[in-house]
Amino acid sequence: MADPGTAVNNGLMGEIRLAEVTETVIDAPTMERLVEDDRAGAIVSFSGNVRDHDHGRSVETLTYEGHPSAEAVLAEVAKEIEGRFDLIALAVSHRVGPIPIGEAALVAAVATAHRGEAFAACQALVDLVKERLPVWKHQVFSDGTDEWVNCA
Amino acid sequence: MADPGTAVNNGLMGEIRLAEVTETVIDAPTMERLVEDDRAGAIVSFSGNVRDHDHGRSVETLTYEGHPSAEAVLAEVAKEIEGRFDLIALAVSHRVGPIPIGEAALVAAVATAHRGEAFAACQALVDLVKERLPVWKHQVFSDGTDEWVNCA
Amino acid sequence: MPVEVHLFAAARAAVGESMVTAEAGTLESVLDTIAERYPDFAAVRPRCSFLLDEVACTDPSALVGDESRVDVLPPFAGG
Amino acid sequence: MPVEVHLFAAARAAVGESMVTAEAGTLESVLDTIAERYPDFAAVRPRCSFLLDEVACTDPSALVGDESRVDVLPPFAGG
Repeated sequence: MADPGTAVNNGLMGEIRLAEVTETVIDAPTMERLVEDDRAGAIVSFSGNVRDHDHGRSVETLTYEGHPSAEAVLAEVAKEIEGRFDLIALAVSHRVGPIPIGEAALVAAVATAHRGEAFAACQALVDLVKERLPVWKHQVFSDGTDEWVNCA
Repeated sequence: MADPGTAVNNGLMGEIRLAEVTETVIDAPTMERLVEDDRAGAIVSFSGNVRDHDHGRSVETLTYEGHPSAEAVLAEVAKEIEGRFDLIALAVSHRVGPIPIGEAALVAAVATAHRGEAFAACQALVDLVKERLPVWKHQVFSDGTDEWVNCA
Repeated sequence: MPVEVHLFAAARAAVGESMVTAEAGTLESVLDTIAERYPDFAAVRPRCSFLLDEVACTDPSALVGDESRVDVLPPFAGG
Repeated sequence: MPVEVHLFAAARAAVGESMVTAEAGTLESVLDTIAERYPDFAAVRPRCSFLLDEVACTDPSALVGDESRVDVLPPFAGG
């Protein structure tokens, strides 16, 4: 097993094992593997998946658009969470581009010594990503109409 | 994809996709797959892993013992959480017997429409398992001493 | 037809057996019998909970009849 | 050397272009210019935040010089 103190991914060091914005498929098991650590007693992961319905309307296709700064903002968010909680490791990924129904748009995992901190840190991470990440969601409904979410 | 309304696992119906006590390897990705559902917007999983240290002492081997009623109690716990939260699906597994360092002793996953409910339900599920499940942890330390956790 | 007392985890370790028998009586008298026979049991006993025929029992004066089963459960430590 | 105004998501949809140019001035004057040229922009504008040369800018009177870049960001909807 790699020494977690020197783990490098995406140019980030130490506790932050990954903070990426990508057009490829992302999933929780990958994030969980990235935060694995013999010191970790608890790993909590989150997967935010694309649904086939939104407010009762049937969603046909869904596309995320990211601002060029999105990956840098995600790294800042990860650092802020790292500073706020007692983490062993953290990994987070947001997908952009078209995402098929049922696949993940945002996945995150945190590893900590104790479980309360893992739940709190993972939830705070996801909340902060939602608040800060310059990313937009475009939905096309089965009736042919479309919307930019939060901008209707 | 199987109709989640008729999903059957371990004799349990509907939202509870799995509630098992097992001597085999368990992991979060398996639980996450079990709760997958097109209606799910959020999946939160927990993995409680065996550590190589406990209160500063080096752990050599670790074994969980379960009471014969443990699986029935786990099913009751799952049902109580199902009644308390707005879940789409839940899966939980506790391993017994010897567990190598770094492997999971308890894994759980919940799927919900929205993320706040997923974090709250998964944490409540894990807390209730810890409180109610008749399972015991025996640690042997590197210095040859041993202890039953919570009973020292 | 004595009472079967099943011991788990730290309680079993203290007694050295996973099952011992005792005479019918109350929950308290059954546990007293074990504590007399196995002195190490006295230390773990106050921290244990008990099942009487598979149902949680917190009443020391509960009657434990012939062929009953008592389970001695130390504090849980799952997860 | 005009100001480059980069539009994203609903702002781009309203304007129909991902980049338009405007004369230097203040953030407000630049946005007014776009709203006059593209009437649909007026509806999304109040909900947007703005970057001036990659830094968040909340002051309508901020000076937007030649060769500056303004980014128009509708409300985020990640995750």
